[in-house]
Amino acid sequence: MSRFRVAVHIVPRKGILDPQGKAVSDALHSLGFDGVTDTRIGRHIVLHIAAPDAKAADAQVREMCGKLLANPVTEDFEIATVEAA
Amino acid sequence: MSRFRVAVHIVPRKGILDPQGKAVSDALHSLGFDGVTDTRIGRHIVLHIAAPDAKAADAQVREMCGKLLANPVTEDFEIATVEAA
Amino acid sequence: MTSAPTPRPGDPVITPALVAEHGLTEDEYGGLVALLGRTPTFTELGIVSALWNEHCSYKHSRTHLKTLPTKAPYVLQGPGENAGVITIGDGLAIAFKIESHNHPSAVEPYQGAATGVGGILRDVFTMGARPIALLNSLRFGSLDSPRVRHLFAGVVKGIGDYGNCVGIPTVGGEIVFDPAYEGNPLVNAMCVGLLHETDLIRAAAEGVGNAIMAVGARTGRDGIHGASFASEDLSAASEAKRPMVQVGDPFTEKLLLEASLELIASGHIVAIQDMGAAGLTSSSAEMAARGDVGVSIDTSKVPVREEGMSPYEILLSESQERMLVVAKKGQEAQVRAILEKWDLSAAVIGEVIAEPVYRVTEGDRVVAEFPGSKLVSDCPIYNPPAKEDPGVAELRARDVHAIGELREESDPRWTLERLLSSPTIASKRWAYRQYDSTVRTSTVLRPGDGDAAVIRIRNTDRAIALKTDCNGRYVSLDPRVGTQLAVAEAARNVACAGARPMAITNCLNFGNPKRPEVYFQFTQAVLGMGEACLALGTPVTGGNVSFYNENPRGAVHPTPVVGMVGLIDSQKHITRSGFTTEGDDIVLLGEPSDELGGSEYLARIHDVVAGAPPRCDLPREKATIDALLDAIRAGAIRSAHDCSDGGLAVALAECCVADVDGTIGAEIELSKWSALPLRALLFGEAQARIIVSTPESATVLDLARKHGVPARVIGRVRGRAEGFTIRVGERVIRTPLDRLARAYHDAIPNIMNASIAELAVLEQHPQPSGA
Amino acid sequence: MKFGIVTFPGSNCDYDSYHAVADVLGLPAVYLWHKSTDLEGVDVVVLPGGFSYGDYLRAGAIARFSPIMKEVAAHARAGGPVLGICNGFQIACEAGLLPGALLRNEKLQFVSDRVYMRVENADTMFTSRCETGDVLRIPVAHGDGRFTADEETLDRLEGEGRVIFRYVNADGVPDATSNPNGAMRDIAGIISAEGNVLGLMPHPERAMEELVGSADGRRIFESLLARVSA
Ligand SMILES: Nc1ncnc2c1ncn2[C@@H]1O[C@H](COP(=O)(O)OP(=O)(O)O)[C@@H](O)[C@H]1O
Ligand SMILES: [Mg+2]
Repeated sequence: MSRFRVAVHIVPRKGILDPQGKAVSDALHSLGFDGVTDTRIGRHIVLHIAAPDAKAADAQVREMCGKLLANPVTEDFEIATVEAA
Repeated sequence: MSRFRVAVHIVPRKGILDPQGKAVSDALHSLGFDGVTDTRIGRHIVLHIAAPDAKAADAQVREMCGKLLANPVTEDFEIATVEAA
Repeated sequence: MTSAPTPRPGDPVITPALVAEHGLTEDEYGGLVALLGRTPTFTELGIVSALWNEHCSYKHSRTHLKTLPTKAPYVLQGPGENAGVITIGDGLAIAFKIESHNHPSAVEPYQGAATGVGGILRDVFTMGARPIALLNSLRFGSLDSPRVRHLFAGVVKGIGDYGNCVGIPTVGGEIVFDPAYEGNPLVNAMCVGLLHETDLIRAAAEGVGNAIMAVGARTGRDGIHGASFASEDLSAASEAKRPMVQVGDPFTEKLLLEASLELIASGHIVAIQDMGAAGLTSSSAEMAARGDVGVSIDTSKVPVREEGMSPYEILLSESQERMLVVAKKGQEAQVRAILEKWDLSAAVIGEVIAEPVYRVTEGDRVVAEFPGSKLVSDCPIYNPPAKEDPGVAELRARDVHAIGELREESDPRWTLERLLSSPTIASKRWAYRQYDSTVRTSTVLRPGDGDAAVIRIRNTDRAIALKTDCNGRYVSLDPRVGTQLAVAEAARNVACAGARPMAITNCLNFGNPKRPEVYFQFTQAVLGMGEACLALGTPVTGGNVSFYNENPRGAVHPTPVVGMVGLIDSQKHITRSGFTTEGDDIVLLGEPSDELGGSEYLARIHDVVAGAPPRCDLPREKATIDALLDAIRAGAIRSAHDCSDGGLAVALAECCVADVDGTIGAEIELSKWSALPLRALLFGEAQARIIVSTPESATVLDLARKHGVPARVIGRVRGRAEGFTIRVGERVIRTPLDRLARAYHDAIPNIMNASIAELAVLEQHPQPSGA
Repeated sequence: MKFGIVTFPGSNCDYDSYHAVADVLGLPAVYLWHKSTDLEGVDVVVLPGGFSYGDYLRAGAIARFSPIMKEVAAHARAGGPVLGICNGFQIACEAGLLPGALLRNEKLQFVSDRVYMRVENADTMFTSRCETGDVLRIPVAHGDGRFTADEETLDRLEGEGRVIFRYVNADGVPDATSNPNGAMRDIAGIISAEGNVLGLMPHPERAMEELVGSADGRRIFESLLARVSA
C-alpha cells in the first residue's frame, strides 16, 4: 500500500443554474473586473488515501464520487490529480 | 484581448478547523473507504475572462482572489490552471 | 396576423408515439385536433400536454372539488386564484395556500423541497400579500432506511435554507414516518401572508394593449418535461443528460418578493402570476382565461439563460423565481425601473389582444395558436370508476382487541416510552431547529411551544394560529372519516392555541386516480372534508391535488393534508400546550373510549395497521372547541393540548416534557375509566379530547357543561421532582420525568446524528447557509 | 438619537431592527439603501441580519463592497457606533471593521434557537445598562456563526476586554451544549479596539418584547441610548 493525495473537482452540471457563480460574476463586475464573462463555483476536495497504486487510488476516488462526494442529479466530477504523498 | 479559462482553488488554511472535511472523512469511513486519512474541502472556481495574455489573466485573477474570492483570515488560494478558451 | 402556425424547421413530426410520450390519450389528442381543426405543431402539442396534465388541469379532481364549501362572510377569495384570502378585520387580510412538491423532492430532496417553498411563497406574494409564515407537512418511510434518512435530511435542509434566506419564519408543521411513504415522500409546503384588503390583486389578464412582461430570473432549460418525452428526436446523449432538476435561488426570490410587492403597490400593473408548474405556458394561458381575453407572446423576447432555446423549451421551462406581469399600457418603463432597483430584469414579451386567441410567435413566425380560452376550458374532465379495495374493508372490520399484548407491555411505562420515542410522535426539534422561526419578530408560539404556531399581527391586538394536520393511516382505513378527523384535528390544534378556526387550504396527496380503489379514497376524502368543513365552519379557500404518489410497491396512504388558519382576538388568549404551573388542576375535555383502530400504538408496538379509525363526531368536536375557547376567553386556561397520536398517556407526558427548557411533573387519576382495557384508556386515540391545565377548574367544568361537553378534573400539575404518575384503580404507573424526556427528545437526534454519511452529502450543497 | 439601518440586497432583519428601534423604543430610524452614499446624519449604524447577496461565496463577502460601506467605515473611523448583528457581524469582519471570521457552524447545520449569552464587559457603549456577568436570553439563527481567529488575535481580544458576549448555559457558565456553533472560546460578540463597533451573532433586535419570548435585547439598545445621548 502506498499513500496518495487525490484532488477532485465537483462542478455544477452544465445547464444547471449556479446562483452562486452568478452572484460572484455580478460582484466581480461591480468591482471593475469587466472582462469576466462567466463564473462557475464547485468544490475542490483533497483526499489522502492508501492504495496499492495510482490507478487503484483513482478508481477508489471515482467510486467515492459516485457514492458520496458528488450529487448524481446535479453535479459532475473530475479527478484532477493523483500524486504519491 | 483573448479569452482565458482560469481555475482557482480556495482552501481552508492549515490549522483552521474544517468540520466539513471531517464529516466527509467520517462518512467515507462509514461507507467502507478505510484508507482515507484526511479530507479537506475547498472551493473550485472557474472563471472565463478576457485579458491580453495568460500572464495578465493570472494577475487579474490573483487580484480577484485578494479582494473577494478568498478570505485572508482563514483561506489560501492557488491558481490551478490558466488556459486559452 | 392570423396565419396558421407552421412547423419550425427541426420540429419532430407528430406521431402517435410522440403524442403518447406527451401523456395525451388518443381521445385527448382527438379533442385537440378537433379544437384546432388541424394537426397541432410540436409547440402546440407541448403546450397542451402541459395544460392538460393533471397538475395544471385538475382533470380527475375538478368535479369533486366543486362540492367543497368555500363561502363565509370573511372569505375574500376562494379557490381559483394563486391563494385564498380571508379578512381578519381592520382592513387586514390573510392569504394562504399549501402545495405539494412530492415528485421533485423524491428525485432531489434538497432542491425539490427548496423550490417547493419558493413556489408557495410566490403564490402568496402574487396576491399582494407579504409572506409572514411558512409551514410544512412531510411524510417519509421508516427512518431505519438510509435512503429515507437521506431524503429526510435533504428535505429539511432544503426547506430551511430557502425560507431562512428569504427571511420568512418557518413556524410549524408535522412530520410522519410510515413505511407507506417509503418510495414516495410527501413534501407539502404552506405559506401565509398578510395584506391590506385594498392591495389584493388577482391574476386575470385585462385591458387590450396592455403589455405582458416576464420578470425575475432568466429562463433556462430546467425541468422541461417534454425534453425527456422527445429526447429520441432531439439529438444525442448530451441531451439525455439534460437536467430536469430545478435549482432554487432564494436570494433572487427575496429580491423578486420585494420587487413584486413594490410593483403591486405602484399601481402600474393589472395582474401578476408566478411562472410555476408548466412555466410560461400555464401562467399565460391561465391569466388569459381568467380575464377572458386573448394574448400574444413572442418567445424570442423572453430573457434566456442558455443559447438556442426553442419556443417549446421556453414555454415549458420551469426555471424558478420568475413572474409574469400584465403592465398597464405605457407604464412598462416604470415597471422596469422597479425591477432594476432590485437588480432584476424585466422584458416585454407580448400583449393582451382583443382577438380571442392564445398565440405564440417566435419573432414573426406563429408557432402556436389556439382559439379563445378553449385551451383551458376544453380540458377533458374525468370521473373514473371508484370502488373500495375489499382488502381495506377487511382491515377495517378486523377486531383489533384480539391482538395479544407483548410481554413487555405488562409494564405500561415501556409502552409509553416506546411511543414517545416513535419518530412520528417524538420531538421534531432536530428538524425545526434548522428553520429560522423568529425572523420578522412576530412569532409568539414557535415550533414546539403550542399545538399550533402563533404569529401576532402588528399594530393590532390580534394574532393568527396555524397548523397542518392529517393522519394518513386513518384515511387509509376509512377515507371519509379519516379526512373528517384531519379537519377536526387541525381545528382542535388552532383552538388549543387560543384561536377560532377560520378556514382551510388543503393538499390532497393520493395514488393513481385511474385505479378505482384510489379514486374511491379520493372521492370519499373530498366528501368527508366537505362535511367536516361545513360542521366546523371552516370553508376551503384553495388547495392542491397531487396524484400518482405511488411506485410499483403501491400507493402512499391517502393523505389529504389540511392547513388551518385560526384567528385570535386578543393576544392575552394565546395558549401554550405544556403545563406551566405547579398546583394547577388538569382537566380532560371529552372522554376516553375503547378505540384502538388505526392507532400509533398498534402501528409502533404491533406493526399493525387495522381496525376502524376513531369515531368522528363533528358536532362534539365543535362543542369541545367552543367550550375550550370560552374557557380561554374567560382567562381560566393556562395550557391546552389535544390528544392525537399515542392517545391520552402520550398527550399527558408531552405536557410534562415537551418544553426543552424544563420538565414539570403531573399526577393523574383515571380510575373513573378503569373498566376500559388499560391500553385503550392510555393509548387509544378517541377524538374530541383536549387536556387543559387551569387554576380555575370550576369555571372550565361549568363552561364545558354549558356546551354539553363531558369534562372532569383528572389530576394536578406537580413539581419536577415528583415525576409523572398515572393511577388507574389499583395500578400505579410512575416514571421519572427525564426518562420520558429522553425518549421524546433524543429519538430523532439519535438516529440522525449517527448518520454521518447522509449529513455529509448534504453539506456538499453549494447553498447559502449564513445568517 | 437617530438610527440608520442598512438594507443590502438579501437583508431580511432590517425590518426587525427598524421595528426594535422605531416601534418598541420610539426612536427615529431610517433605512439606508446599499447603493446610497449618504448616512443621512444618523448617529448609530445598524448592519442587520439576513443573507446579503444570498451569502453566496462567503457570508458578508460581497456586501462589504456596497457603496454604503465606504460611508459606514468612515463613520466608524470617526468613532460613530456601528452595531453588526448576525449577517451584519459577518459583513463587519469581511470589511475589516472587526477582526476574525465567521465560519460554517461546527455541526454543519443552521441553528435556530434561543441561547444564553453572558456579558463579559459592561464598560462599553453597548453594554452600559448591563452588569458584567449578566446572562441575556437572545435568539440565534445562523448557519455561519463559528467565530474564528488566530490565537494571538484571540488573546489580544481577551486581554483588551473586547470579548463582549460569550455563550453560556442558563446558569451563566459554558457547558457542552451552550455554544451553538463551535465559536472559539465561546465568543458570541466582540468589539473594535476603539469600542465603537460591536458585532454579535445573536439577535438582540428579536428580543425586545416579552410577548415574543424575551426583552433582554433591549439592554443593548438602551445602553447605546444612554451613552450616545449623554
Ligand atoms: N415540519 C415541521 N416544521 C416545523 N414545525 C414542526 C414540524 N413538524 C412538527 N412541528 C412542530 O412540532 C410541534 C408538534 O407537532 P405535532 O407532533 O404535529 O403536534 P400534534 O400531534 O399536536 O398535531 C408543533 O409545534 C409543530 O408545529
Ligand atoms: Mg395536537
